[in-house]
Parts: sequence; structure tokens; C-alpha cells
Amino acid sequence: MRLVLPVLYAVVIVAVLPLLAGYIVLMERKVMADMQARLGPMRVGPHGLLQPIADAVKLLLKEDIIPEKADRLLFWLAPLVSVTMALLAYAALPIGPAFQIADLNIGLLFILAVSSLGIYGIVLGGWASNSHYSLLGALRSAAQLVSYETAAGLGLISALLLAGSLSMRDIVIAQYDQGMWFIFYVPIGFFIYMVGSIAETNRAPFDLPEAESELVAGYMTEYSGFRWSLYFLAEYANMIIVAGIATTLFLGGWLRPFASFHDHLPGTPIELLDALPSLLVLGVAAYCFFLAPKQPVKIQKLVMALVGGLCLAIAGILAGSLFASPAVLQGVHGAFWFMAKVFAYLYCFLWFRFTFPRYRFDQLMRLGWRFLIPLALVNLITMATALLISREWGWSLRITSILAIVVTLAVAMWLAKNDQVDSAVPVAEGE
Amino acid sequence: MSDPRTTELSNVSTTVLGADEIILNMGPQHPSTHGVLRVKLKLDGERVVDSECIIGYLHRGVEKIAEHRSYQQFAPYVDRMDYVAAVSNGLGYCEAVEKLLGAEAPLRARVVRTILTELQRIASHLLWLGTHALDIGALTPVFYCFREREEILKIFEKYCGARLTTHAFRIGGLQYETYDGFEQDVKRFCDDFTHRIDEYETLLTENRIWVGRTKGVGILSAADAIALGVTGPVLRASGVKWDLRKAMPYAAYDQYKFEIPTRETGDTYDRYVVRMEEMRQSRLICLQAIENIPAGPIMARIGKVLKPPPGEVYHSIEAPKGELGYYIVSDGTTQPYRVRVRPPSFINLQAFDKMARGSLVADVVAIIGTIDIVLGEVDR
Amino acid sequence: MVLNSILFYFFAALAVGSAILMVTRRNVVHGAVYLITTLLATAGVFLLLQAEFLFIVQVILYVGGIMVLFIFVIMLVNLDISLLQYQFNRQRFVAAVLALALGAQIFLAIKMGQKSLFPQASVPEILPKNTEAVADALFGHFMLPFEIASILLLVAMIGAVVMAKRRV
Amino acid sequence: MVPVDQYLWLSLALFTIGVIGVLTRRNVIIILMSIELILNAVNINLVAFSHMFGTVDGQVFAIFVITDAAAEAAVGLGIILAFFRNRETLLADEMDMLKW
Repeated sequence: MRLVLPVLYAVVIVAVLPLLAGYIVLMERKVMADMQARLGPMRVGPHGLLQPIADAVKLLLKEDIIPEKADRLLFWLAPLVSVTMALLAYAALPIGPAFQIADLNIGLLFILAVSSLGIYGIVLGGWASNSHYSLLGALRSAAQLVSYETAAGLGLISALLLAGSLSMRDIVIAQYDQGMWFIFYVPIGFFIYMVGSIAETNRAPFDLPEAESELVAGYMTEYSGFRWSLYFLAEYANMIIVAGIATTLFLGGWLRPFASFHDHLPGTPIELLDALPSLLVLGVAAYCFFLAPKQPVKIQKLVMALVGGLCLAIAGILAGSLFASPAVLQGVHGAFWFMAKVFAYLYCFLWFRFTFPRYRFDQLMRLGWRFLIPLALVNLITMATALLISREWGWSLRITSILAIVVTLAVAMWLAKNDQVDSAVPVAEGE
Repeated sequence: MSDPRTTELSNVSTTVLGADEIILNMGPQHPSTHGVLRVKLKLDGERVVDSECIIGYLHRGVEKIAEHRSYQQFAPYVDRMDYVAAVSNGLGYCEAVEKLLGAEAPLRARVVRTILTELQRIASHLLWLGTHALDIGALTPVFYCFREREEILKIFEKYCGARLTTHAFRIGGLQYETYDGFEQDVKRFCDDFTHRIDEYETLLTENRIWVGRTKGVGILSAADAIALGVTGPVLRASGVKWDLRKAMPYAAYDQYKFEIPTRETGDTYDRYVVRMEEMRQSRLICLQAIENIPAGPIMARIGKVLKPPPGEVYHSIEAPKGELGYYIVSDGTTQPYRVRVRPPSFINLQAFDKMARGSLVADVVAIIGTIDIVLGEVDR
Repeated sequence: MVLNSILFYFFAALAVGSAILMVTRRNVVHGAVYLITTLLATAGVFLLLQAEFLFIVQVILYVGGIMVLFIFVIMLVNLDISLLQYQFNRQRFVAAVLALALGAQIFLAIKMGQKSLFPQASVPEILPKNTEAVADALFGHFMLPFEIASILLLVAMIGAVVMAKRRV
Repeated sequence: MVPVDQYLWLSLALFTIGVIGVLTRRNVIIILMSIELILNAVNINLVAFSHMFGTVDGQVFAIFVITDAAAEAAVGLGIILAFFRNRETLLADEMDMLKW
């Protein structure tokens, strides 16, 4: 039993993740369409609900091209490295108190280490393609990843200070014990991590390696079909990973809002929050059933109704677990809240993508090294000081952390003001 | 350097390459060169050391065609030059021929022409804004811009049946009377449009990344701009207050009040600001004109067969992209002896090298976008 | 515990095998990939030795940092020429023999001292909180070396920047 | 439990391979990588002994070794880059500017 459950979880994750990635793409396209005053995919399935499956089939059936002068071994290996490392990181991600493959006591470091290895997929793939666009994209991507990893890591440490543990599980439990999500103690750390994670996953406005008009598609230029979809999967898996890290460290992981009140005031109305997930999903189900008859084609009606039924089943499970033992309740609802937070975080990614223009490479590097990393360091020091004060003098951490935030904000203002050099190209100085 | 005849034996390829220098060809098939412009860049790392625009991929011999068509027959051809501002092209041509004939369109026709041309200016700037923002990586403005441009194109369609290459005007005036509800349509659009511009500006004007990508990029000084013959918003962004609508009023522009927006630095951001302000001014002109469209005929009495007296004429208008001039020589027959077009895009493109030298590759995309070229007009 | 042994021999074979490949490959990028494999296998060995923190350091720093630097540089310098050149130098046979002799010496040394070195393969109690223990050691007893190491890194950083700069 | 001497054999093997690499290869990047291999072999020893004695001192030393490796790699690669820019070669036996 000690081994069966983790293996089961692993199988579930590997099986579900491609599907999930596909539906995140659909979500992306729908959100983009909504922000741009259009409809997005509407043809395949009702409201494009089957679009990801059609896309997947298309990708798998495409011809697999290996450039003639490519390094065949590495060309073959690189996407696998990318996707393996992305999937490996899920081993330590707690998607709920019960749903975690392994609770390592170096959990966070493990995830960071493994996902930092994904860079090899990019660099080797870019090199193996034997194309200038690929190589340049790969080098840019790698430089960007290395730079922003530093900033993101420093942002994470500010939350680690509060948790006092590297185990993902303990971090969440620490937030439960302290009665507050860490985002409220270290909002700036969260901000830094967010920017860093967007850059790490090569998303807009930091998507230079992929979308910069002169680099075509960056390191993926020469890839097609299945290999390309592996890269794609890795990218979206990485997005979920960074969202999962942010959720665990800053947003309370699987905890529902006001989780700690549960202990303080048993039986109070705040318990109603437990019913919220099932009601929400029930609402979605009702909406699906409302839309089903309006679909133009019979099969679309059927699919819509099936989706509604699925939502109904999920709502049932969520509601049913309310009456089961506390462990089951926590497990099921924990997974729900975790996924809800992950998707909220991912939504921000999409939001940024469709709002901001793209940085230029030198601006990107300047933002990373001259703004984010100094800010992260200052944030770390102020937070550590706040923690020390509250420990030594017995002040409330809430007060000292606010002081720390104010100081850090002042420094941020100062940094931002100093950064306001005009964007003219800096005078050439070395590489 | 923008001479179409020197394609391969160009200054860029013949100069000796330094140790870390490479030649990069952007285009003619490239998402951000707006059609079939080919830019040959000499790069030191990512920095542009030298550049050259190679054009002519869309050359159709428009000027030559003119010599074998009657004056009226040639009118639709001019729409195909700057195909995103066809109405303005038509206006310039019609007025040039009218000048040659010594005729003038009736006032009503001139007012309607003004309204349509200003709408066309807005449409052209909208297209520029959308694609320029897209080049710099902002994905969303292009859809908003096309939404509003659609409204303008609908007005064109209702008026003359065509959306893109409209052939809206005839020599001597207008072919069609305005349709019922024309004023209301334009007014509704103008009333709505002011909020829409605000919407674009909230997305871009104050946006740190947008400012970072455009400010200080592709600077063109006023002296350089004048020396290169640059016109239109590019010139005005460099601080030269020159607008043919004020300097040599044509159509009905002398009747309306409007400002000529200018900026000082002449960088990409300034050109953006100038064009945004121009859209607002165009909207104001439309509103003023729509208030009071005089009654009367829409066509001057010029006869069916045009035989201008021998002579030559140069007439230019302020097209969305700059000074659009027509030089027409008549030998007294029904066909022009020679038509020469002064396209703003072609002349403005000459400033590219000046702007791009010393910038990064990523800026080249922004600079091509900011000049606002249409290759149909550059190559003719 | 059998699993432990199997894993150890697996990692050891992987490490040695890819180390040999690294030294013999013509293509430098392939060599780097094999070195990465060796380093990862070593990281696995560290994990078996319950040095979790070192495992992470090895992966993040060695594999995720230093080797990326290597690959970067390999890609920056032109490879095509060096692929055609002869890969081993003139003194290769002598050098190989000498290296093997050195290896044999160490082998003998370990073999002879084996008994006295390891009186009892006493299995120590499992270190429960490896990260904390390392942190305590680093920031307590080894504070001064730690600071010196960071100064070393600073110096190296400045040196690398100066070296790699095109125009000083 | 794997006896400690097994770790020493592994370390010895890696060390010898590294030495062979340093002494026989011409490509200076491979030489640098072989040095990394040697340092890595040392680390295995340190950690193995650390495990045997039940303290973390060896691991701390290993961390210092890794730090050193990072510094060495950074400076070494910087030198290689600078050298490559000037001489267009990566071969150690062609780096003979100081010989006469």
C-alpha cells in the first residue's frame, strides 16, 4: 500500500497531464478571444470543447521531420529531456493533503532542481537542429532561464523563511498553523516569483526565445509533429509546476480560504465555505445543461450534456465528501482548491500575455538583474529582519511584516526610478 | 539605397565584413516586414551596423499603365497603390486631373470628399496601430483596431459598394450621392470613436514596456527628415509643423478648424503619439463637416470625354502616410502623356537606414512598423 | 537494502560508463552530455548516502549551472573545425599508462589500508534532517570558509566577466 | 548497505578516467570537463566518509569543492572564450604563445 498509491498517482498525473495541457491551451485561446472581442474556437465540439483533442490528433499524425544535418541522437533526446524533467517535478507537488507522490523533506529544492534541468532540452534541441534560429533561440532561452531562476528563487526564499521547512507539505501546514497565507506576509516575494516564473516559462511579455519575430519559433523551429508536441507539453507542464509552487508557497496550497477558522470557531457559518466548491461546480453543470439545447448540431448537444453530467458528478463527489470522514473531505476539497488556485495563477499568465507588448532582450536582462534581483535581496533581508524582531522582541509578525513590506516598497520605488533610463540602446560594451 | 535597380550589387554586400559581423536578410517573406520588403542588415552581434532596403517585389508598373488608359480609366488603378488608404489616393488623382482641366468639384462634393478622406485616414492609422503593436508583441490592440476599422469600411461599403479599393470619387466630383443616414453613421462612429482611442491609449501609451520599446528607438532629427524629404506623421514627430491640409488647403479643409500635432524627439514613441492625436483631429474634422454638408450638385460640368489642354500639373495632398503627389503631363489627347506618383511610403522608407543604424535587431521591427509603409505604394 | 545495492551499482556503472564515453567522444557537445549523465549518476549516489542537500546542490549547481555554462561556451565557439582534427595529443600513450599507474597506486593504497581504514562498517544512525545539519555546519563551524568561498566566487565572477568581455 | 570501500572504488575509477582525459585529450574544453570529473570523484569520497562517520563535515567540504568547481569553470571558460577569439583554436597543444 505504501508503494501502490504513489504509483497510482504517478500514472494518473502522466495520463491526465497532456489532456490538461490541451485544455489549458483551449482556455488560453478562449481567454484571448474574450479579451480581444471575438469568440475563439467554436467549431470542434460545443464552444470548441473538443478542440484540444482535435489538435492532439493533428499533431500526432503529422510527419516527423528530422533535418538532414541535425545531430540525430540529441535531436531525438532533447524533447524527451524537456518533458521528462517537467513531469518529474510533479513527484513532490502536493495537489492536496492526500494527493502527493512523495513528500520529500527537500521537496521544493527538488522541484526547482528538476525543472532547472529542463533547460537541457531547450539548449540541446536548439543546438541539435543545426539552424541559426534554433541556436539563437536556445541561447536566449537558456540565458533568460538562468537569470530569472535566481530572482524567482530569492522570491521563494522569503516565504521559506516563514515556513521553516523545504517539505512542500510542511510549508502548507505552516500556513495553516499561522492562520495566514504567506502571500499576505510577503506579497513582494510573490510578485517577484510571479515575474520570474513567467520569464522562466518563456511566456509573454518575456517570450523572446519563441515569438521574437526574427527568431521564427526559437529552439522549436526545426521540430514538428510529435516531438514538437512534446516540447509543447513540457512548456505547459512547466507552467502548471510554477503555478503549483506559487500556490503551495504563497497561496496556501490545498487550504481553502479561512481554513484556520475551522479550528478556532467550530460550527460557525464560515463552515459554509466547505459547500462552496460543490455549489460552484453545480453552477457550471447547470450552465452546461442550460446551453445544451441551444447547440446547433445534435452531437454538440450531446457533448454539452455530457460535460454537464461530468460537472454534476464532480459536484456530487465534492458534496458527498462533506459527509465523509475529515480525511476524505480534506483530500477531495484540497485537490479542488489547489487546482482552483493553480488556474487562477495561470489566468494571470494569460492576462499578462494579452496585455503587454514584448520586452527587448537587453531590457529583459536589465529588468532581471538590475531590478528584480536587488529587490528580491532587499525583500529577503527586510523579511528576515521582521521575523527576527518578532521573535526577539515579541512583536506580532503581522505588524513587522507590514513594516518590512513598506521598506521594500520604498526600495522598489527607488529602483524603478533609477531604472528609468531611456530605452535607447546602451552603448556597445562587450557581449 | 532604396533604388530598386541595385539589388545585389548593394553597398551592404560589397563592404568588408568585420570579425563578428554577419549579414541577415529579413524578408521578403517575413511576418514583420509588412508585405514584401526585404531588409538586408549587417549586424555586429545584435546591433545594426548597416542596412539596406531592397524593394521592387510588388512592382506593377502603375505609372506606365497610366499612359495607355484614359483619365477616367486610370482612376481605379491609383487605389491599388496604397491599398489601405485607397480613398486618399483617389482624392489626390481626381484633384490633380481637375487642376489639369481647370475645373473644380462643387462644394458639396468637396465636403463629402473631405469626410471620406478623413475616415480613410483614421482607418489607415488604425491598421498601422494594430500591426505596429503586434510587431512589438502586443497581441490585443490589433483586434480592437480592426473592430473600428470595420465600422469605417462599412460606411465606405454603404456609400460606394466597395470596402478596400473603393474608387469612391470621380474626376469632377462624386459619382454617387450620399446614402440616407450617411451623416448619422459618421456621427455615430465619431461619437463612439473617442472612447475607443482612449481604450487603445490605456493599453499602450503609459505602458512601461511599450514606452521602453519605442522611446528613443529610431530617432530621426528634423534636419535629417527634411533632407530626406520625409513627410507626414514621421516628419511631424520630428518637430516640423508641416501639413498640406493647412499649408496648401485642398478639398474643403480650409473651412475646418484642426490642430497639427507635432512632437520634438522624432522617435518611435513620438510618431505613435502624433498618429494617435491625428486620429482625434480627423474625428473632429469629420464632426465639423458632417454638421453642415451644403446642398447642391455633386459633379462639375466637365463632359464625358476628358481632353485636358497640353501642359503639366503637380498636385499633392496629405495622405495618411505623408505627401502624396501626382505629376501629370498632358499632350492634349484623352490619355495622359506621363503620370508620376510621389508616394509617401517610398520617400519615407529612405529614412529607415538613418533610424536603424546602431539599433538592435528587435528595434528594426519597430522601426519598419513606425514608418508605416505599404509596399504597394513603395513599389507601385 | 538490496534495492540500495542494486541502485548503487546501477549508478556506479552509469557514472563510469558515461565518464569513459565523455573522455573518448569526438563531439564536445556529446562529451558534455555524457559528463552530465555522470554527474547525475553521482548525484544519485549522494542520495543513497543520505546526503540529500548535496544531491540538490549537485543537480542545481553542477548540472543546472556549471554544465549549462560549458554547453553555452561550446556553442559559442566554432565546432566544425575541431571535429575534423585529431582528438588525442602526442603523448597520449605515455600519459594513459602513467594515469593508469597512478590509478593502480591508489588502488593498492586503498587495498592495503582497507582494514585499518574501516575498522567496522558500522551503519551510522540515519541523519534525519540533512539540510538542517548542513546548514548548521555551514553557518556555524564552517562560517569562515563559507565566507571565503563566497569571496572566491565573487573573484571568479569578476574574472570571468573580464575574460569574456570583447572589449575591455 | 553498500560497504564504504565500494564508494572508494567508484571514486577511483572516475578519478583515473578524469586523469586520462586531462593528459591525453587535445580539446581544452574536454580537459576542463575532465577536471570537473576529478573533482566529482573527490566529492564521492568526501560524502562516503561523511556518511561513515555520521557527520556532515564531509558534505560541507563537498559543497566547497563544488563552489571551487564553479569558480574554476567560470574563469576557465572565460579564458577559453578569450583565447578562442584571438587564436581561433581550442586545442591545448596549439596554445603555445608562451613557448619559444
